[in-house]
Amino acid sequence: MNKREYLGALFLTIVAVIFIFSALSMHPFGSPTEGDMDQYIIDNTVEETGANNGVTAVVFDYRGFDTLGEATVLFTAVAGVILIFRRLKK
Amino acid sequence: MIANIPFIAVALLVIVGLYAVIFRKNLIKMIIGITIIESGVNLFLITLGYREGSIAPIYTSAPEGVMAYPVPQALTLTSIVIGVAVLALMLSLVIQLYRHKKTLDVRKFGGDDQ
Amino acid sequence: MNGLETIMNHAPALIIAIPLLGAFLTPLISRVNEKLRNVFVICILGITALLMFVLASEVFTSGPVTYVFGSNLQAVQQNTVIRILFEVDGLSAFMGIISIILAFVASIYSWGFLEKETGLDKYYTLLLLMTAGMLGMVLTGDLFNFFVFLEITSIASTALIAFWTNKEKAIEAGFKYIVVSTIGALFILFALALLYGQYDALNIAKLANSITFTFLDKIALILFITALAMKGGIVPMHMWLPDAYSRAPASISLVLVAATQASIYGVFRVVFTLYGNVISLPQISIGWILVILGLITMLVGVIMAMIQTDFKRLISYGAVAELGYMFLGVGTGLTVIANSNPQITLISQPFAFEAIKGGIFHIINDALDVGLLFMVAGAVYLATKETSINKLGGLARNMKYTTIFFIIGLLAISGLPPMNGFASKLLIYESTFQLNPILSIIAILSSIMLLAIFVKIFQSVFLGPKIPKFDKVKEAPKSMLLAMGIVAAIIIFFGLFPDLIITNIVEPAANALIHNEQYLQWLIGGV
Amino acid sequence: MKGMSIIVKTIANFTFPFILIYGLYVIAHGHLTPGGGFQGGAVVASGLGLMLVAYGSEWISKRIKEHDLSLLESLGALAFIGVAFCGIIFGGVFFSNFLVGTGNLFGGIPLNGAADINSGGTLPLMNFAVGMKVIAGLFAIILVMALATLKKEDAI
Repeated sequence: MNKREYLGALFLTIVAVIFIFSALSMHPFGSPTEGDMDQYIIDNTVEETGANNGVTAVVFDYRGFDTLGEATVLFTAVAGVILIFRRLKK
Repeated sequence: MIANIPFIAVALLVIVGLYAVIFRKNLIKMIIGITIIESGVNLFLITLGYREGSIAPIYTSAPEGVMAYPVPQALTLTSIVIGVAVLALMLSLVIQLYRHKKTLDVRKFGGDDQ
Repeated sequence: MNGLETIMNHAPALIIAIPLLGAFLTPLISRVNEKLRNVFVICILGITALLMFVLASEVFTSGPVTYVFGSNLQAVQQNTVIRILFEVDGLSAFMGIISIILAFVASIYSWGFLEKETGLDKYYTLLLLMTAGMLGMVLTGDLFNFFVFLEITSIASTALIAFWTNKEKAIEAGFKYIVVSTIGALFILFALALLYGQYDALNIAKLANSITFTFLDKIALILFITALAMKGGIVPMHMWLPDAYSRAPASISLVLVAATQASIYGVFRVVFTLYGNVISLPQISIGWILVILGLITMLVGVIMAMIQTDFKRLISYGAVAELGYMFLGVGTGLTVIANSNPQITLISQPFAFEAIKGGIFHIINDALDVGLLFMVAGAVYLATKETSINKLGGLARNMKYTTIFFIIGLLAISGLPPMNGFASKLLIYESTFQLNPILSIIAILSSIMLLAIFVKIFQSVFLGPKIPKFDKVKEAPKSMLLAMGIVAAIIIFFGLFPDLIITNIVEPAANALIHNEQYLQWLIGGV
Repeated sequence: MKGMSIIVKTIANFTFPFILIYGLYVIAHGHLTPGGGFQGGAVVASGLGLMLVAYGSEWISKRIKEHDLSLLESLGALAFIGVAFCGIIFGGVFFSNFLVGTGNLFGGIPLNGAADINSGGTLPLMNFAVGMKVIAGLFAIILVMALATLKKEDAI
């Protein structure tokens, strides 16, 4: 064990304690907080977006801008991979 | 407390992944560690939206009943796609590193100083 | 007139959408002609910069602007925020200006700097994407959206850091960067999921309004600060920063400075706005944590800079040290404010506001100074293909303009009077002195050491005897000189008229930090 | 990567059309049933990945060029952001769902859980744009990485 590994172990312990404690103090599984945002979406999806699939309605309509970002992430990754494997000589 | 088992599973996944990133010496294993952390976080997101006895938030010939929250599922979808993108980029960097060094051992890659 | 008004109404969306559109079009245009592509990228960034300036002037004069995506309907229905919205306040506009200036300058600089390289279509695509990512990070009012843009920025930066794939160290730096930033981003995702699970909201203003500081909120705060500081290169987590800055092409180092600062912006936004309503609770000592992190960052940066021999690596450690000043300034302000009611504090202890102003002003100064120095290092590398300080020498004879720009950067980064660095550092010294004299003494000492280090480089790189190998060294291409000239002109302008800048740009940003009720007002008043 | 045996090639030939159809179905019905552009795109791209494994990356790279895929991906992204820009022109806000409720293309609103493909406003258009983008993007990543592991030193 060198110095680096001790630091790593310390970091890991702290993170482990944080995550375990937050897991224990979460609300019970299966009964989330009564959410007005989600309830609104469940109630109004069909009238507002005309889509039967609530998840697609959130992905492309209510949070459509996130999806633009998500599509951009994929675009970025493709550009990055092609850039990394390009030929260096013209 | 027994009802919190999915959240504890999330915590364990994150810790296992972080362990792999910090202590494993093989670059591919480090990447596997990162994907495990990512699965943990995705699992956390998806469990947040579950309601006892709920059905999927899809109206096409849906049975009666409460619906699970749709937003966490959408967030998980986004986060999975981002995960794929990051994974692709990390693997291509590792392929290039392997070409240069012919090894995947972290200890063979000396940093400049520190 | 009508068209112009429409564009103005949609400015927050267009600032992100135009660089994205440009990025999607670049591969197509690149097939037609290479020169056309360069012009196209510069034009796209120029238009974005123009929109950003117009939007910023509106924000600075008349308060925050919100833009709801996707619906004409009200964003707030029965006090519920359904859709994603952009919220541009003073600080966001300030950071947006920094990002777009650096990206614009980098696009001009790249023309000459990377002329002989391959893969430039992807390079320019990624540059535009990175710009869009940074702008999205600073303008968004939604936590998950922040995460998405953070990932765009870090993926684009990674690929660009590893641009010189024939160099093993560059790829290594890219790998280090993506591991650190992915883990940081996943922590942020976890933290925002914790908040979402409790309050069923993702909007920053909505969350800030309903946060009650439970145990889980504290954990989320710790995770946010850790992850964003990690991505911002604050000291215990700074190991990726010098590698990434020094191995990337110089034009990318320039933009990376802005990307790092966008993460620092995240720290400030989370501490001051998201947790703004609960931060004045007495048991919180986030302010002191920021101050101590700032001091350590400053000292480690300066000490590590002293022993470096690589030109760009040395500047990178200088950049680490500069990050410390921002944390010191803002942290000092937060320490004082968090102790009691902000309104009373600001009247009885005005130095808190001064400290925050100094910290904020230093963000833009650091971006410009470090950016200029990186560009000079890039010009030297292009001319000599040499990075070690010990092997360089006597370049002032052949590279007159570059030498002048280096002198400007040197004076600015070490905070000497005629330059902009002096204005912000003076504010930080004065105000930290009133909190604790030791803080300002350490800050002044590290500035002096920075001066010594950079004078040493100046002497060994630009002065000294002629080295025969560098006899035929040419001055940098015109586009690079133009880019350096723009930044140098801004530095001198800021240095000559600091009051103008502070009252018009910095004060609205500092006000936006302190008064989070400005950020929340649309939620309470309705849109 | 060399191609695999005749058995693998035959089975890949046989299953590929089904994977393709299933993926396109998932994309097209994204607004009605579980799925959408990303999921369907991933299904089609993995079908293409199966062909790549069966026939070898050299065989594939003679037929599909990486810069064509990159072009296709750009077009998909442009279509996506184009629909979003149309929101400004027709709906007044970036990303507004301007088609829903108009009774035109995709303008219907389904009632009581009935599945009507002609509904959802801009959602199906965005699903198609994203689907095209994901197919091209994921397959480009697979192809480039397969070619990169194939070539020894000449790319460096």
